[in-house]
Parts: sequence; C-alpha cells; structure tokens
Amino acid sequence: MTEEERHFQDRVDADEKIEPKDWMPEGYRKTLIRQIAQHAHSEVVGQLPEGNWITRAPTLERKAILLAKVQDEAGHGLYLYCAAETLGISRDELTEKLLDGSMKYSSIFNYPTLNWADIGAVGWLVDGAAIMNQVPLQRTSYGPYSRAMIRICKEESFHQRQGYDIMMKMAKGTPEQKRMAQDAMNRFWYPALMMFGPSDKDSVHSAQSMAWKIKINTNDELRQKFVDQTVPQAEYLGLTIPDPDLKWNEETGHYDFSEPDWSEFYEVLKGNGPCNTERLEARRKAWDDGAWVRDGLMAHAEKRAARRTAAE
Amino acid sequence: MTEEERHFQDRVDADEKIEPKDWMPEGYRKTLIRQIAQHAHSEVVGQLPEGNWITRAPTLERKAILLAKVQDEAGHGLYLYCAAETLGISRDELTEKLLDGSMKYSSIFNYPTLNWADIGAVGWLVDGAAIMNQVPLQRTSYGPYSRAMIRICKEESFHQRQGYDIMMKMAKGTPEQKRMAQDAMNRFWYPALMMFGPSDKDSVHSAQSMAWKIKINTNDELRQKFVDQTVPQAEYLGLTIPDPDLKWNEETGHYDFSEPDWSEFYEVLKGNGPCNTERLEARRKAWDDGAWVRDGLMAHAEKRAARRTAAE
Amino acid sequence: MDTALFEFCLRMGDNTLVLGHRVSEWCGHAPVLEEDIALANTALDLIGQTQFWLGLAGEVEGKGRDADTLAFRRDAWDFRSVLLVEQPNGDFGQTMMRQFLFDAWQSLMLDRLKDSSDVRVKAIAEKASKEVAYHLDRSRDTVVGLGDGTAESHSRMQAALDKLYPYVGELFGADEIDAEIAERGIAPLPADLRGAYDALIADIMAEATLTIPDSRWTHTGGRDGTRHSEHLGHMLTEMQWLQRAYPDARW
Amino acid sequence: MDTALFEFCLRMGDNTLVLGHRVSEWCGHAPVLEEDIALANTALDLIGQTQFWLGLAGEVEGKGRDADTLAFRRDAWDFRSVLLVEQPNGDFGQTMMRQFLFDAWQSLMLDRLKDSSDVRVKAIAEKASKEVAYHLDRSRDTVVGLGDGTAESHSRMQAALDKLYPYVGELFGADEIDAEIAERGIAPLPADLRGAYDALIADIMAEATLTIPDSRWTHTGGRDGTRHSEHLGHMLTEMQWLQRAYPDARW
Repeated sequence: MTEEERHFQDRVDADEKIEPKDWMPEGYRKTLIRQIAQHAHSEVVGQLPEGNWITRAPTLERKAILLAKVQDEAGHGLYLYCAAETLGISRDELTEKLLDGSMKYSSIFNYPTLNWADIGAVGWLVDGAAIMNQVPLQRTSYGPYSRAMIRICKEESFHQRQGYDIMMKMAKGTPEQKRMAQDAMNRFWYPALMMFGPSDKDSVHSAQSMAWKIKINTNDELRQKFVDQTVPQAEYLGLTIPDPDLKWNEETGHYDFSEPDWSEFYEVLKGNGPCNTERLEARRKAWDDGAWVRDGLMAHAEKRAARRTAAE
Repeated sequence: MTEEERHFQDRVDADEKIEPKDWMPEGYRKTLIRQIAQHAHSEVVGQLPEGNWITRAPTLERKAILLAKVQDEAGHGLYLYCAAETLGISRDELTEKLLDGSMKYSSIFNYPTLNWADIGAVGWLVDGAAIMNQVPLQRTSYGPYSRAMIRICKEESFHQRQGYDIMMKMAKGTPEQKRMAQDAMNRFWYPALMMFGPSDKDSVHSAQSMAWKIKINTNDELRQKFVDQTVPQAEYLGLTIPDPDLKWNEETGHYDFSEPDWSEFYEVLKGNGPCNTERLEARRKAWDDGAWVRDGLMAHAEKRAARRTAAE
Repeated sequence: MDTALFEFCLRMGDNTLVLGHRVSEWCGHAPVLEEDIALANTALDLIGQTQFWLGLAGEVEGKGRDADTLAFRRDAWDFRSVLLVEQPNGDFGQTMMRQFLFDAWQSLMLDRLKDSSDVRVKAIAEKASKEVAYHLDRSRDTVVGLGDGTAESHSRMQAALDKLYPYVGELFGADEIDAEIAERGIAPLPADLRGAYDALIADIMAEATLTIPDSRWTHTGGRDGTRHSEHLGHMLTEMQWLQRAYPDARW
Repeated sequence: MDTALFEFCLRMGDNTLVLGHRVSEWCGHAPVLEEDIALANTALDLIGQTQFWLGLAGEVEGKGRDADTLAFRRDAWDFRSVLLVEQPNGDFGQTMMRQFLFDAWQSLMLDRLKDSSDVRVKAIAEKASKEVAYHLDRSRDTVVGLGDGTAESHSRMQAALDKLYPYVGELFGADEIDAEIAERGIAPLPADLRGAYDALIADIMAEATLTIPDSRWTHTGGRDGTRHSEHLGHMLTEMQWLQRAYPDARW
C-alpha cells in the first residue's frame, strides 16, 4: 500500500466522506462507476416494466400514483448519473455502455409484468429488496453517492408502501384479484431473492468493496434480512410464498428458505431472461429515435448563444 | 369522327366487347384506365377501414367472415389491376399514382369505422351502393373490365348480405347495439349517397362515357335506385334514416330525399376527409416498408433463373 | 340535470384524460432522461385535472357515476375529447407540437375560467392553471428549440405543424352548449379565445421559424362526439381493459 | 373432467388463435397485394382451426364454455399459446420467419394427429393439415426467397431467425400433460417431432443461406401459462374488447 492509499483507507475507516476532488485509488473509482452506473441504468430500464401498465392502470388514482413513481425513478437515474459524472465519466458514455451491453442493469427488470398485481409486487418485493440494498449505502464512503442514496431511499420506501397497498387491495379483493396477487408472488419471489446477488462466498470483489465501504453488508445478510421482513407481510396478505421449505428457525431466529435457481440468474445475466431483448431494444430505440431531438436542441442552444454574443 | 372511330362506336353500339388488341380511341383508353384504376385503388384502400376492426371482431366467426371479405377485396383489386394492365399501364405505375395523389380512390374510405356496426354499415350501405354502380358495368363495352365486374359483383352481393346480417343482429340486439347501429347509419348515410357522384347535370364527361358504355346509368338514376332499395331495409331494421325530408312520393313511385352536402364531398376529394391522411400514409408506409421485400424476392427469382440457365 | 355543465365538464376532462393517456405512452421511451421526467410529470398533471373535471361531471350528472366510472366505462362515442388530443404520438416533435397547440389553448381557457360564475369550475381552474403555465413554458421552449434547431429538426417540426394544424380549429367550436355555458358566465365562448390564441402561436412559430398553414379549415367531430378518430377506440381498449374485464373488482 | 385433453386442445387452439390474430394485424399493410391476400387467407385458416380446437376444448370441459367464450373471456394466464406466436409482427421478414417456424412444427404435429386415438382430434387434424401444408409451402418459399435475395433481405431474415429461434424449443416442451396425452395415443410426445423438425428447417435455412443459431437454449412459459410475454396481454385488450365491454350482447 502506498502512502496515498493508506491515507485514503484511513479516511474511509474513520467514516469520512470521499469527495470528487479527493485522491482515490483507481480501483475505487472504477468500482464505484460500475456500481453507480449500474444502479442508474436500473432506474432507467426499470421504467419499462412499470410503464407497461401505465396505459392499463385500473383507476385514475392508480394511474397517477404509477406515473409519479416512474417519474421518481427517472429522477433517481438522473441523480445517480450525476454522482457517476463526478467520477469523470459522462452520462452519454454511460448510456452507450448500457446500450452496447458492456454495462448491466438489475436483472429483475428482465422479467415481464403480466398482471396488475405485478405492479404491486414490483413495489413491494422489488423496491423492498432494492431498499434493503440501498439503506446501508446511505453510509457509503463516497460523498455524492451517499447523498444520492439518502434522497433515493426516502422516495423508495414510499414506493414500497404503495406497492404493498396495491397488493393489499388485490389480496383482499375478488377471487380473480387474489389469484393475480398470488401469481405475481409466484413469479417475483425468486427473482427478488436474486437481486442480492449470489452468495459472497463466490465473489472475489466483495472483500475489497467492503473495505472501501462501497458495499456495507454481504449479499447473504441482506437476503436473509429481506426474507425475514417479507414473510410476515406475505402471511398478513394471505399469500403463499412459492417455497415449500420455507420455515421459521427457532434456533437462528431467522427463516430458513430455498436458494433461487442460480443457473437462471446466470442465464438472465447472459441475456437470456424473458425480456432482455425487449428492454435493450426499447432503450436503443429511444436513444436512436431521439438523436435528432438532442441534436436539434443542441444546435438551437448554440445559435442562441451566438446571437447573444453578436448582440453584445 | 374518323373511320376507325365510327367503326369502334358501331361495335360498342352493337354491344360487341372491345378487347385489348382492338383499336380504341385514346380518350376511351384513358378514361377506362382512370376508372378501372380508381376502382382497383378503392378495393385496396377499402381494406383499411374494415381491417381496423378485424383485431376487435367480437366472435371467431365474425372475425373469419371479415377476414374472408377483406381477402376478397384484395382479390378484386388484383383482377382490376390486371384489367387496367391490358390497357398498357403497369400495376406499379398505377400504385405510384395512387401514392402521389394523382389518382383517387372512392372517398367513402376516408370515413372512419368507429363501432362494430360500422362494419355492418360498410357491407350493407357501402357495398350496396358499390353494387348499384357495378351491376350495370357487367355490360360495359370493354371485355376485360366487363368480365372482372361479373366476377366481382357475385362476391360483392354476398358481402352486402353479410353486412345486412351484422346490422340485423345489432338492430335486434341490446340497447347499446341498437345505438351502435343507428350511430353507424347516421354517419354512413350521406357518404353512401355521395358514392354515386354529383348530379350528372354538372359533369361534362358523362355523356361521352355513356356513349362508350363505360358508364351505363346516370349518377342520379343510380342514387335514386339505391335510396328506393335501402329505405325499406332500414325500416325493417327499425333504423331511422338521418333525413327528416325523406318520404315516399306516390306520384313518382320513388322516395324523395335530401341531397348530401356536396361541399363536404369536395372537401373530402381535396384531401380534407376525416381519414385521408391516415389512409394514404398507411398505403405509403406499406409500399415503402415493403420495398426490400419486393427487391429481395425479385433478386431471388433472378438468381434462380440464372442458376437454371447455367445448369442447362 | 344540468346538461350543459355536464357536457362542458366532459369536454374539459376528456381532453385531459385522452391527452394524459397519450403522453403517458412515452414512459421510458423519451429522447433524454429529462424528457422522460417532464412527460411523466405532464401526464400526471393531466390525469389529476381529469379527476377534478370528471369528478365534477359526475356530481353534476347526479347518477352516481364518479370520475373513474366516467373514464373507464364509457365507449368512444360518449367521449367529448377534441380530435387533436386523440392523434397518435408520432415522433417526439409531433408529441410536443400537439402539446404546445393544446397547452396554448388550455392556458387561455383556464385563465378565463378563473372568473367562472361556477365556484367549482373556478376552483379547478385556479389549481390547474398553474400546472398548465408550466406545461406551456416547456412545450413552447421545445417547439422553438426544435423548430430553430437543425435542418432535420426544423423539417420534422414543420411536418408536425402541418399535420396537426387542421385539428386546431375544433378547439374553438361553437354549439348550443357553448352558448349556454357562456351566457351563464361559466366559461367564455371558445371563439372568443381565438384571437389571443392566434397571436400567441404566431409569435412562437415565428420564433421557431415555422410556417403556420394558410387554411383555417378544421376537422371536427370529437368535442360533440359525432365522429371521433379511429384512434380513440383503440386507445380505450388499453385504457379501460381492467375495468371492463373485472367489473366487480375494486383497485 | 379430462384435464389433459382440455389442456392439449387449448395448447393447439391458443396457438392458432394468437398467431391468427397477429397475422390479421397485417391486413391492408402488406408489401404487395398478393401478400395481403395470402396473409388474410392464413389468418382465416388459423381462426377456423381455432374454432375447432377451442370448440373441442369447451366440449371436453363440459362447463358450457364454447370456442368464443374461451377465446374472448379468458385472461392471459389461462392462455396456453407458445411465446413464439405471441411475438410482435416486426417487419414482413420477421412475420414470415415466425410463420415458417410455426408452420413447420404444426405440419409435423398435424400429420401425426391424423393417427390420433381420439376421433375428434383426428378429424380436426385431417382438415387442418391440408391448410397447413399450403401455409408451409408459402412461408418456406418466402423465407428462401428473402434469405437468398438481396444483401438487405438476407440480413433482415438472419436477424429474424436469430431473434425468433430462442422461442422454438418451447414447441417441444414436455410435462405431465404431454406424457399423458402421448400415453393415451392422442398425440405424439412433442420431443419426438424435434428430429424431423430440425432436419426440415436445416434444409430450408441452407437453401435460404441462413445460419441457425448454435444454442438450443429456449424461452418457456407460454404453453404452460406460467410466464407469457408482455405482448399477449396487450393483444387481448384489442381482441377481447367488445366481448368484455358488452358482455350481454350477441353478435
């Protein structure tokens, strides 16, 4: 370890925030860019599965709530891209990396939303898992990232409550609505568990990220915490978790549960999820179709600046 | 009149059919091309308002019937383009003229289909008016046209009965269905009357076309015949024709009726109908998007021919 | 029943409902993230306004239909939206041109409705006009920016204006309902807004280097429900699906 | 109830229903008039087959649901169509590639169903197989013609194949229903058709100068209803609209 590196690690250890102009190890910068950008991309791509139901939302109020939520997500994408930009990479560069497949977004968004209860499940389970990941990151070592996470977590927990509220209405509704809720539960449970990533035992990067306080808890800790929190909620809703081996373990004080099918996880990561192609196609199309708009607005801004200069 | 012209007119007067290789006046050829092509274009564009409801047809049988009908219409388009081609112009040339607006199609297809009863009204009123125009044309002087019309009329009268059958189901159905039927009637009555064209008193071309037996009856005759035929059918359905002045005239043995709003007719002709833009856009898009398909199949056919030649 | 007021509320609320739906179709597909946010925000405001207008319509009707019932259980012919807002999104330029042409009208209308003799109408107008002032700022800037941008963006915006302008006139239509509503001081005669509207869009189009078509000829049939576009029916299949498929459910 | 036979009929009939709907979306928009005719004809045949399969399904179920009720009153999750037929039309090449990949399977399947132990299944297969032989002739010719056409048509067809091939494997899925149906001699095990299918498409793709992707990895979730595509739900909003909006009407 060099002097600089030691000094840096000391600051991290002392819970000081690292700011954009501070010296930082190249690996720290790269890992942070990858992590923040992936999170930003997830917010952007995450608009799509929910957007899929905006035009079919069953009431005006539900439509408004969903619009507000998707708007928030785009906003989160914006904060996070800004945080990533403080590390010396532009939003356009990051977008290109998303579109050419060299950067990822959360695999959960490669699953389809197939009935209205899925919108509840996305809020309750997916945002729930996301918050579980994000809450500790409010204490992450990188200042801009930490501040973005504080802002995001506040809104996310609101979204989660809204999702749970939809599930409640569905689970207490007509038989068809109950069936929708259970169907959503069946399809989203394991993908939600996968959101915490494979067990850290299998990950080489985790130790370094934890030392740098880019990562605060292990994947398995967070997953367990999520299960422990979610099972009673599901019971309250009267929904069955699609895991026959799920049960309370008196000894550990936690629920025992089945691992998701990690081969599915790796398939989705490889591009073989149910919606990978659609999601990336939709984002590429938005980007390509929007080129003339970005160019047009840029050209106008330049003309206006030139006119102002000429007038001075 | 030259010798040739006189001879030609004599043949027409004697009800002989003129065939592609026979001599014919340039005006006869031009008028026929315009008339046949406009009819062909109408069949093609006419797929669109009905196609608009194929994906929403209320039963499998109704969907099948409608598909069969639209298929027939495309087939009619094909016969008619073939008949026009015998006059020395290609289908592609005619298509270009449709797409650049220099040739017309029947204005009726610039009206939207807005509820399921419209599909009935199109069959009953629009096909009904078309048949009224077409039946006499089975006796038209140009052989290929006459033969195409014979074939077409057989299918069209079948379509008209199907349309009437839909209207019957609607008019005898629930209050909402009755309302749909009446709504369709309200919107299609006057446009159907316009299908016969303005009064011949105002048309300079009519006399020549009638002498050539390209046109057999006057527009006003056909319109009256259509009204006389349709009013009792509407009464049987329990539908109100949207014309307060419509009444039986004992003296003439015909119904008196109000003229359509001819200024609307001319607006639609100018391109200002409710759907002119959509219809032409749809056809242009089909043509442009299909260019690679036509080119590809052509290239393949040439390759295959070349391979066959090489193998000989 | 106060038919004129009921119809007036439907005209206001169906416009915002249909346009809000159209704008919401953009969700996740905009040219840049800021636009995703802005479009979602516009849609959200419009849906919110719909709740007020259709809520008031239901109250005036007095038959127990609430805003949701009116939004999700009427067929196309009972809608009173103008054809302009039913038009498909097209490209981003067409969407923003449609938005501007509507925002300009809506801002003038709401401004006058703040003096409505009906306190409920007045209250909705007061709330909505703030939102719409913001929409207008945005759509105006975008129309100007893209009109006076590159050659391509200019020609796309001109095409959008040419395509949509023949739907503008319907906003200023006049029938017995309008006459009664104006007489009772609930709203101005739509035609009274035309002068200010023309002046506003002339200014903006000049700045955007775009040419307003000569002809004032206009499509009609939406605001009186006599002949909607084919687009509306397709929109409703999506919009109303859940309510139609599960009529007994509460959401 | 004979659940296995009911499910089998749904699997056959939902495929033809969904694909028939997709093909019918082309109406009036094909690249040339002959294709408009051919596509309408294909859609018509598929809808006709749907009437038979869903009619039989309703009969087997014995709860008074007829083919229309099954087609127009089930939500997506009760559909048993494979994901392949739910895929959007894309360009004409993608539509014809989807058609070919399905026709090839359907022709092999119907050919075997002509020996079904169930006379009703046998009868449907006998009628439908003639139609499908014709569909296969057409879609094969088009795939070959466009694959071996211009550089553009070739690359579009290769893209279509790459996109759709990951949905092919689901046609050969195997579960308890398939096992029971095979055991009873009603239909072959889907997997038993794979050899002949692979040989057929290998031939045609070679002629079309197209490369079949290496991976046999496949999407699943349609034929057992566990996870349809997002496309199906949107399709149903259109398809079922009238029946849902006017449940008491007869058409």
